[in-house]
Amino acid sequence: MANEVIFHSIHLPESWKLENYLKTGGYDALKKVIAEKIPAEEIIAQVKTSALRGRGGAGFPTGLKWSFMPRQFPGDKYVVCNTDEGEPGTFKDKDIVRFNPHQLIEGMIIAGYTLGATAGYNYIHGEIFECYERFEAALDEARAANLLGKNILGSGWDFDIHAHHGYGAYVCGEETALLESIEGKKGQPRFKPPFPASFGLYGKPTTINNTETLASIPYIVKHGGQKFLELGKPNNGGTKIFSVSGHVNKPGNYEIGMGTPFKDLLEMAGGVRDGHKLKAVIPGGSSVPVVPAEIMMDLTMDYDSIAKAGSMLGAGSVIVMDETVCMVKALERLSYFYFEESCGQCTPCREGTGWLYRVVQRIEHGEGRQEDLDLLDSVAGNIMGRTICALGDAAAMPVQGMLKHYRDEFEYHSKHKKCMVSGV
Amino acid sequence: MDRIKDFFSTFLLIELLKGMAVTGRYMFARKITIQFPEERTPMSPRFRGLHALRRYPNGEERCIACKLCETICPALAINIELAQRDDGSRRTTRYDIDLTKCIFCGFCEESCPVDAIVETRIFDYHGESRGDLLYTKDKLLAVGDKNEEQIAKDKAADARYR
Amino acid sequence: MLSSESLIQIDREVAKYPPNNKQSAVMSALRIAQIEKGWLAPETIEFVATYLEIPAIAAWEVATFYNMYELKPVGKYKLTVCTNLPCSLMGAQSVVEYLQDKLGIGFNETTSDGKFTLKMSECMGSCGEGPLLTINNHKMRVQLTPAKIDEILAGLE
Amino acid sequence: MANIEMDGKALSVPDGSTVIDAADAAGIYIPRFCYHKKLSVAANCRMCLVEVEKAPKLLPACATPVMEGMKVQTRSPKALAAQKAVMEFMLINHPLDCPICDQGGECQLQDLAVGYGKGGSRYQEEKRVVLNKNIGPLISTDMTRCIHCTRCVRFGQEIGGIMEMGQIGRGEHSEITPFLGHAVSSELSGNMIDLCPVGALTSKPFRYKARSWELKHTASVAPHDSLGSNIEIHSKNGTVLRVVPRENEEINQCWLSDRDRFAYEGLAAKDRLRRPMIKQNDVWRECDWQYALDFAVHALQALKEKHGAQQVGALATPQATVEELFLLQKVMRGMGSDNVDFRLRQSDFSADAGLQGAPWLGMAVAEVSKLDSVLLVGTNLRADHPLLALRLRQAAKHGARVSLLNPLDDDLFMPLAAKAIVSPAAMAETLDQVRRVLAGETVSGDAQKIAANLQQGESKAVLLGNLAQHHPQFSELHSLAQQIAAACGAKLGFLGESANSVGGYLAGALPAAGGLNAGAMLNNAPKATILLGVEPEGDTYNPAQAMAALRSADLVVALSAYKSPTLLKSADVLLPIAPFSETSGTFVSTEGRVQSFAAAVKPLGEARPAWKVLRVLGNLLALDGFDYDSSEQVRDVALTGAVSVKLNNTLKTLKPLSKVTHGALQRVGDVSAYHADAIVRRATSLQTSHAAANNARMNGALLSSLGLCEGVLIKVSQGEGSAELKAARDDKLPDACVRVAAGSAATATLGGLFDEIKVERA
Repeated sequence: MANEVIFHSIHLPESWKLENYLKTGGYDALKKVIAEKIPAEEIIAQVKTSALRGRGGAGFPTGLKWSFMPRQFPGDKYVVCNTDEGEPGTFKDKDIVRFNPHQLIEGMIIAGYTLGATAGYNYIHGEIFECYERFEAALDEARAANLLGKNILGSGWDFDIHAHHGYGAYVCGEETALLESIEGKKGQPRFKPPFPASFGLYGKPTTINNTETLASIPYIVKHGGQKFLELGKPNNGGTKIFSVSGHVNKPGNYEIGMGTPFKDLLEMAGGVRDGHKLKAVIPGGSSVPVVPAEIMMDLTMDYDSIAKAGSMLGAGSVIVMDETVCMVKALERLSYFYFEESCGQCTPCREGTGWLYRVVQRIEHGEGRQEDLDLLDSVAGNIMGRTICALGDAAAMPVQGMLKHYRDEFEYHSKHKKCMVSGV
Repeated sequence: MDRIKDFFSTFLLIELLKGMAVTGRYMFARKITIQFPEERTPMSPRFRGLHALRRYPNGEERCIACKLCETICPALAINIELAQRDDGSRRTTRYDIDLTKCIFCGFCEESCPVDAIVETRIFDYHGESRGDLLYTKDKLLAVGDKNEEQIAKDKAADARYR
Repeated sequence: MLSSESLIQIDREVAKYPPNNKQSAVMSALRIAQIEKGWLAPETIEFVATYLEIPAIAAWEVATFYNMYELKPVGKYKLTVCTNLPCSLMGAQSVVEYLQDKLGIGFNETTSDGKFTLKMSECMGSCGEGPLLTINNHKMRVQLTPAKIDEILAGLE
Repeated sequence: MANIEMDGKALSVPDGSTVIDAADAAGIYIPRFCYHKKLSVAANCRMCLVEVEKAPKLLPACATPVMEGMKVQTRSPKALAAQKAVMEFMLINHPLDCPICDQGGECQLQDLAVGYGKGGSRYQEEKRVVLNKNIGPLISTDMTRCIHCTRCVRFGQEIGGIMEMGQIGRGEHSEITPFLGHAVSSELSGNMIDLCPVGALTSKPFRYKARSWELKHTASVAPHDSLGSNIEIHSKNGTVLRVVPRENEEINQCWLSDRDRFAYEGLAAKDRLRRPMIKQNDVWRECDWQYALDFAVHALQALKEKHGAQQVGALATPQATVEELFLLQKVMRGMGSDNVDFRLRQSDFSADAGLQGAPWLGMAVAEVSKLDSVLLVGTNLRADHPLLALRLRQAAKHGARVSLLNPLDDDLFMPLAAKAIVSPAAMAETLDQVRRVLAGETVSGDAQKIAANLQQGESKAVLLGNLAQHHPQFSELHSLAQQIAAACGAKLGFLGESANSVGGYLAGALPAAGGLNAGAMLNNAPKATILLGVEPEGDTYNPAQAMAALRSADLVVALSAYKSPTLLKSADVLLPIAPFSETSGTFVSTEGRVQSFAAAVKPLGEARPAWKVLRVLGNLLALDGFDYDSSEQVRDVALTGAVSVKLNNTLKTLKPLSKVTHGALQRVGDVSAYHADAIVRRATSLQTSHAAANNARMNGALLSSLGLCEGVLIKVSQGEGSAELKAARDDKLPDACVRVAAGSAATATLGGLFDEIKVERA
């Protein structure tokens, strides 16, 4: 079942070339849609059947999101793909764009067709600029093959896709910040409502999906939603790419069915690096609470199971940590990340992330005070749920997660002015 | 009956003798009178006497012209004018306390965010004319300069209760 | 202020967006300007803003918000190492130490010959291949080891 | 209407309003910093978080629209906890330097910190320090105090029309700043001071002058343009220390132009006239009122005896109050003269006979925001009418088509549907083309487009600005505009120049029976002339001529607040009068609104309100009907009956278009905003702002044909007078035009605002 939907051609040389994509049945779904003039409602129904949920982290049902789009609204409408992957631990979209850009393009075209969009934009993380260039090249290929642009495949329908790159701002991964960024502004998230479906890019109705989500669309259209659903489990349809990083022997992306046990995923990734044992796992990218090894080993990799363990599947970014990791140090690095990446728009996040970082840093450097743990907990709690976007929550959750499971390490640091793990 | 008692007491000079006894006792007791001004009674560090304006050790005046003392003064005895000094800092150009109005409540001292205006232990100041009791900024700073050591000590002693 | 090649590139970026939305191209335009000039001086930013018909402050906001723009001169090669948690778990710290030793500079410093600048960065979205760095923002080198770093540095002239 | 429940109170609020609107209307206070009713919603301060039933998270009241059946808790434990938490975040990096902060006492952060803050801070790390920016002479910055509410940024984008401030950087390092090294240049910049909820942006002229709570507040009316902006004068110990807007939705909303806000510095100018002065044997000396008045009255009477009443005249500034203008004309008419006028910068009076009332805006100020299409003729809109420009900008934002026919093309910071930038001499011709298009003809060029725009929309207007009113063909422009307005169903309006441009007409301060108008009197002054607040070098159409005329008069009695050098040269008696801040009076705004105000402070020195001076003058001249006890009595006599019926822009007789001949180069003489009247000319901070700079601007073609380049010193001359100015390039100016702004001392020696001008290298 591995590499069924998106990475099906990853083993081929130059899988990113149009000719190679076509060889593996690429653009069949698009051709089918155009040839059979499949109505938009039908496609949305299939997507709903597939139980495809947004792969960017929030896990919102894609079919439902698509149905919000005011298709009949006159004027410009947009489809935006979010390839702004900057969450520590996440690197699946990079590989999609790198190895299978055409499937993404096909997905975006079908989305554009379904949603009545006039143009599509793919926002690509600035640091993976080579992928941006590769995606632009793929767009040129698609245009040359009349898969994109004016009068697509003789259908009389015009649709074009453009690549837009980020330039070093994590927060642009938030969908409305991403829209602001495409508009040429600072990537500061907008307050919702209004949602992008009614007021999106340039104030026009816009649907934003994650790269993996859009890249799954051709499969759904081609094979039907039911088949996709069956790759995973109910309410958690399809396969999912899990990005495994950290202390494993074979870090990388693994496309497997939803609901695969974590044990199996860890095995695929070659297990914890030799001679060490698993200490903890961050199952969904740096923004979600950490899960200790003993809990994690019993979980399956799907939205619901991880949620029950008090964490989140997020973008399926599994950061594996072995017993050498000092949780205070790990948190210090993560807190710095959020401090550095806060956009500065709203108060709790702008002021709070710096505060969290400084207190954790103080503890890590042996200057912690007794009251610091409660302070951390309280400050994190004060940020939670009070910001415009989820970055505030993302900064607070690791703190609360770490304090919940590894409070002893923090207390040890404060009390003994040294690390419990390394002893220094 | 009482009247008879009174009569005898008076007649026999008993009250007088009682009085003399008191006098006699104090004649030999330890003296508590002090020789003011050479000698002085002990004073609380919180004593609210003559005002002073203080400086920082580097000679910079403390007062930042925030006008809180002027605002709080219940007797309207303080008069401040301010301006931006050439270095951009906020300073008074005039700081007058009219001691004939002052009721020595200590609010000015209490309201001061930088411990600039203080009330010293000095209570035996005087003036030969009414105008002498209008303390200007220069005079107040001079009082502060002269008594800084004592003021600092008093402030330190009182600090933990504030 | 910018070469005609750069302006052609900027025009191409402008064409991606609907008419009257020239501002959308500001990120690309600043990138193109930075490639040509090495860094974004205030005058460069102002020029880009004027070219795109937006207020200078709007372009400056963008240039300061995204941290791959350089607002101070940097060396010929800017090496940016990701030090975020996954990369750190996978050995970024030793890579940084090796680089700092080898170049004799710390983060945000430039070698005396003006050749290298070392920067620290946040997640580059390639954690599976850490530790890693980028050269002048656009070329990524992954799975770094001391030997590989030597090779990379030797390849940069 | 939606029915909601807030803190247990049932409310019915209009659909589409937000929770914070509903709360404000119901008198429930929700704390806020970034929200401002006139700005877009940012929801970034997070102070207004409230609990809404069924919402999983707390919602910002400013950004949450009300919905039927919504239940809102603004002070539930959850909401309060959030508000307190946000306050804590707000304060951790705030310097808490309230004692030295000018905002102290009127600071939103300070006020709310009392309600929502803690006694001490849990934040023990080093606080953020942000370097201050120099953003010009009007606004002082203390950026460490900034709480990043972005009100100032949004103000620029949405109200000022140009983004001057921005938030650079991100996260904790973000700071509010204009572009590197740029000063804020908006003519409305002072409003950022009001908008700033903390002490990050404060008034520079007011810096460290006083505490807010010590100030006496007096309601008043701004005298520097015709809008009648409501202001509050803040004074202490008899000195005006600052001016702030007084909210009036129908006029200035909550805004105030920089000119109205900062001109107060001119009230305390060094050359204020404190005592009466008379000139005897060419030597000025101070004297007492009795002596000065006696001297003036005797001289006036003697000259009247000698030369007849026709040789007595009076000129007044349109900035004078209704009472003053009324009494002035009453004195004149009492003496048997009809020579009185206040339209000092007008040059073409030939339409006077056709006037049927006082020219006015033609509509309420508030209607300007709702226009669909408007043609502006001859105006430097942002400089002359900053807040009307703001209203038009709002209209344009909602789709109004704004067309412009003008000799200059300064950016109005709003989209223009059509514009014709032509030399002053060609203005009437171009306007006639518009008329002809509307009459069915076809012409080429901009006029066609302007006419097309005027044909669309419901609510339309043709507005004549100051430049049109000063124009030598004013009556033709007026006639044409009237025809255009009639042809397309638009309202005809005049953007009044000064505080009492309408009031002067109502007070009757202009010739009614063949007397001399301002143009005539400034060309050939009556033997005895009374000046009320007039500074001939800055207030007239042709300063050189005006000064010469006044110097040739036998007697000039000047009622003035200032001892200006030209008055010292031309006058014989100087009587110190009180400027608007020191007298009670009335202005009639350009929309015909009658607004009376009281004195904010006592007159300086021995200065007296001009209405009292004129009353005494009337008494001493033994004229009847000068027994007024208060300015209110004067006003009631001056403005009897409804004002609205006295306003009329329609000319009885139209003036046909004439052929004009003009010299090689024509001057475009707009009046520089910060030199418009005697008070603002003396406002020191405004004078240092860039808008006050004076140079000779022309387009590149003219510059090179004259062999000049930008920045060189050139000599511009009109008739006898000349001035040395820097040449500046402005390619938006029409050909053969040299723009030299009037009003400042540098150009006081020049002639007519739109007359021929010569340029040579100095």
